[in-house]
Amino acid sequence: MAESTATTEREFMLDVRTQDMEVNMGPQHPATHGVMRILMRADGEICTGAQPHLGYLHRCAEKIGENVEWLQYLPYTDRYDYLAAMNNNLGYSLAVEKLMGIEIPRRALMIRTICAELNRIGSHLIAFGTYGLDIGAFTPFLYMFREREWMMALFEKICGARLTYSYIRIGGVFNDAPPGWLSEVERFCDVFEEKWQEYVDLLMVNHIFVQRTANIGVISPAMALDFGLSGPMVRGSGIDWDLRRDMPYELYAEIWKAGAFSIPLGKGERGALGDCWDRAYVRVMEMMESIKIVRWCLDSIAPGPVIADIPKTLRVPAGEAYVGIENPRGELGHYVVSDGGKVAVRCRVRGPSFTNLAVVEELMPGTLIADAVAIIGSTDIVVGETDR
Amino acid sequence: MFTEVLSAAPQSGTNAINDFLAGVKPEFVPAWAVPLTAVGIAVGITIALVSVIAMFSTWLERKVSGHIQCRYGPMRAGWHGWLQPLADGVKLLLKEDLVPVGADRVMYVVAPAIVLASVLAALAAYPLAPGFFFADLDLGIFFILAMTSTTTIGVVMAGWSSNSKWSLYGAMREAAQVVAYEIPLGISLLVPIMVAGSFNLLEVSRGQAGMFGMDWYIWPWVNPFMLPCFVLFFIAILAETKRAPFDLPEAESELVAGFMTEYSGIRWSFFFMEEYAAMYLYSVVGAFFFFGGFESPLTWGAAKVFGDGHVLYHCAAGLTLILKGFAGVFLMMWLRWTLPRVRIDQVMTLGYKYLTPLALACVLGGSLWEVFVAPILPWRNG
Amino acid sequence: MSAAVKYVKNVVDTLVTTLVGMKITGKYLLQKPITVQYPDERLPIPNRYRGIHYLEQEKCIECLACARACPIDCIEMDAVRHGKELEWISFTLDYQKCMFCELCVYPCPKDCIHMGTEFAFVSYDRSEFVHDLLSYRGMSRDAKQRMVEAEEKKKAKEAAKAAKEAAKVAAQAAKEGKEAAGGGGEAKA
Amino acid sequence: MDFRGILDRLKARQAPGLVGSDEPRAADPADKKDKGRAGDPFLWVEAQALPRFLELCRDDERLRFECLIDLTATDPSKDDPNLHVVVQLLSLAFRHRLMVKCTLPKAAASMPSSVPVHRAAQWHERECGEMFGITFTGHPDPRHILLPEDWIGTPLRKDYVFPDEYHGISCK
Repeated sequence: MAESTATTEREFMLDVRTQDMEVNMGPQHPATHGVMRILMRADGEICTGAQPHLGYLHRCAEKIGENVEWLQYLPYTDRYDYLAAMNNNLGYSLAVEKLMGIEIPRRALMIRTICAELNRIGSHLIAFGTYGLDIGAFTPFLYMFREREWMMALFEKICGARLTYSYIRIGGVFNDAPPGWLSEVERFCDVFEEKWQEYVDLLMVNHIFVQRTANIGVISPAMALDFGLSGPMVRGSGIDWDLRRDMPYELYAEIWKAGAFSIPLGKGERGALGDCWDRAYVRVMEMMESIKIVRWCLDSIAPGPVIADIPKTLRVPAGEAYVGIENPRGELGHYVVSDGGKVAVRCRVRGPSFTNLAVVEELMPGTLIADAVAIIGSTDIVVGETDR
Repeated sequence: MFTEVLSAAPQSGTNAINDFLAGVKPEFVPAWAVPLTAVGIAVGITIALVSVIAMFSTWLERKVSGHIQCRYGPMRAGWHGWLQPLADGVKLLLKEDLVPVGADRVMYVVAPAIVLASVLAALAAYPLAPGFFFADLDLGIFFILAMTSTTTIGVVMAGWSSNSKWSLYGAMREAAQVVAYEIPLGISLLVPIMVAGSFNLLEVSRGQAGMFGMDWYIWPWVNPFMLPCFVLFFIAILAETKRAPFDLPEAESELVAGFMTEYSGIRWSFFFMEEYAAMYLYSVVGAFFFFGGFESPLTWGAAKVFGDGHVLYHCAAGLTLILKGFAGVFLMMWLRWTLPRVRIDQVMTLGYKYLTPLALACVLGGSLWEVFVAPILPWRNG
Repeated sequence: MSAAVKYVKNVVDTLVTTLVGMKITGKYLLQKPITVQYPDERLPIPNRYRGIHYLEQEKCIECLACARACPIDCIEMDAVRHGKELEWISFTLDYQKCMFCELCVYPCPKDCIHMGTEFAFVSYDRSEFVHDLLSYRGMSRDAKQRMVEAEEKKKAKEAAKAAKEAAKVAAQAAKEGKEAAGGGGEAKA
Repeated sequence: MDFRGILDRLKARQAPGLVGSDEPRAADPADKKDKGRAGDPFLWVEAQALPRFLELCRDDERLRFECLIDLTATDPSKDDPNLHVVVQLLSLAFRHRLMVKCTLPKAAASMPSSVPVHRAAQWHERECGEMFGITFTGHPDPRHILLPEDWIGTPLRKDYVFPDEYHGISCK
């Protein structure tokens, strides 16, 4: 951290010191993306210390997991990372399936992959859109909501809900895709590619945006590993790590082998490696990669059953399993322990936002208040997940 | 402000209201009552003007932002929501008058009034038409710049008295920003002033009447330094009026709502009235010094058809100015809904390291052009 | 990069990217908006939409499968059984709790609980969010009819049975009488 | 490297506190009560030696578990006298994972903090501490994280009784 900021140009000086002021950023503040409080010490405009206070949205997800049946927990998984509910469903289902050792029909895997990737696009749209909002650009946010709206309409058609899908379930998916759905997904991909270029032109390469985010909140690779960061946070620091390729689940091994997608990395193009701009860049590029994965699935999907034969009341064999999947925000881990009964003994959720947020404490001191907002935005947290 | 108008109006002796009142004055009314009544009427008109400008601008802002963002904006009150500002105004008037605990009550209440008064005062120097103005000031542009700068005092008062840290941040940012941008704003206006040879808005406008009302100072053949000057001027007025990308004093994603975090109801709306009126006013200043002021083919045609003193000529000139003013306002809105916000240190850097030196360079170049090149250009001596 | 080049590059970059952005926003300014004026025009709601439930009461057998499947126990039902027929007392769904997960729909053996396309909930009172899904209380006319028929059938059956029994008894008695008579005869003999 | 390889390597390095391992197995047909175990294999490590164990895992050039993904605990049942602390490790260099488990008596739930080894453990330990009542000695900032500062009780233990009210707010 020290080396990297020393090389970057800081355009303000610390020659005047005043008494530090404590400012509560949150729990209701436009930049905290939900109800989170950051207790900030500030010397004028310069932040000298920050301490995140969580728990305003704590809903006891893990305790609930120990009290409801395996399948009944599914709707609760929607609710921690509510921007990527499909991925949460997928992570939980995979963990339980690992314990049960069931074979998932191929069509179900395809539909799961399509949904998870579409949801990743939706989540990154929000991440990038609200990041623009934090920086002060209002319009790109609404453009991104427009595409996300279509994505949500697609999900509404396949599962009937727009945000809390509960669609991917243990053993497969709830329903087969309705007729015409897959071709609409293809249309979505076509339109999205066009619009994506607009986001890049409008916000990503905008000089003010670059100036606001480059060289801010630099996370070095060593620091990223030390803090256990994952997802775009670690890829923004130039570490080539993606669970979809490196520890493949579902069909990703096959898709990677087919060369359908690549993994974008932060390169420090506009500033130091691992700054806010790099993280935003990784997210923007990942949307395009997700589109490629969706296209591959659309090309190779074949009719078939969409759910394995599982009993109505699940009894999961005794044992414990940890499954980490690549959520849009990083590694979403589900650690489930079963004693062979109808209810889990432990249902631990390792939320990527929770771990990613921890680094904020370290990045904030020495930045301006406006940068603090940019740093929080670049971690792309969902408070539902940090607090669970 | 009133003394200024009072002393200015009778001296110049061309105030239309004053002339009209003097013409219809009965014998028993003392002579000093005439300018005083004229001032009263002018103040009334100015307040109405500010309200109308602010109302129309809020409507325009919401429609422009809406359509830029692929949505409609207000659609319910009247045709395409044109009555929406009225509905909002009624709502704001009826809202509870809140003063936060611990706030400095007197300052808190006075601050919005000062903010609004500053722009009202500046509007006194704004001619509605070539023959209809409240005060034809020789140093009109100086008066406008001086008056609009006093907004800062109100904003700082508002931020300080609110007893909120976010408000204080907003106020401090506003103070720093306005100080930084007064300089390039003033300097960038020097080139057109040099070309026009006057500080008087009406005279500047009259100087651009040639070429069917299209002989504007912005054209590069008049002075090639005029275009960069206009760009600098435009950036500076964005910062002066706290518009994005320089909306740091209210930066909603950083400072909640900046200096007006604690304000609500009609007091809060005063800040917005000031902002929109100032936007319009600065656009008008830009129109006067770069885009011909009252002059346009429309005005030229009206002058040819009806003659130089006809009411319709004045209407055409006034309409031209209003259109130019709102074109500037529209451009500011378009920019606001396109750009992200800059950071406070970048605002300072831009102001001091980019705009001020560039403005000075433009003034140097412009004055050299005026001294050495302009005299030999045939179209500058016709 | 020397400072001067950087200075010029900053100025040029800012102006160029700003103009590119304005081109994009300007393009949308002239296009038709994509939003709809909600209460006047509405977007179509897909068939699978998970809205307020509806119940095909005729089919329901009060097996409680949906109530058991519900993660938050918001379904409650009560009915009295008259043989095969149900006399409904209540079937309530508490929409203050319901999270529209559709888990209640799948376990139903008769496929009688569904989620509809109605989504708007407005009420002045919390108690109004507890919906009763029943379209009628007690028994339907058909069920009553069936019950009466069943009763009659049962009665008829019973009567038939009783008659048969009676006949049997009579036959038995006759036989016994005969036997007794015969026996008597034998005894006599 | 697979689980066996990791285990062998750790044995060869004489990893501090390594107690044993547990791997999934099929049910034993002879024993009717045995249902087998599904899922992932894990290592048993002594709780007091966990930071040193993690340090070895991180620094060993053939393991290189640079990333502490998760640190949490499990309460197996109400009657069990022990808590299990579970750590998930990940090696980006060699693309392998490792699950490490420690037992900790409920009566004296105290163990050294892993923050000096992995700063990622900081928030996980805070959460784990408040939810299971584990004291991590040497933790730089042992405040509550998700629960309010004045919350009494350790919610994720199985014997936890939910309070009737909190600051006058009914919890029922």
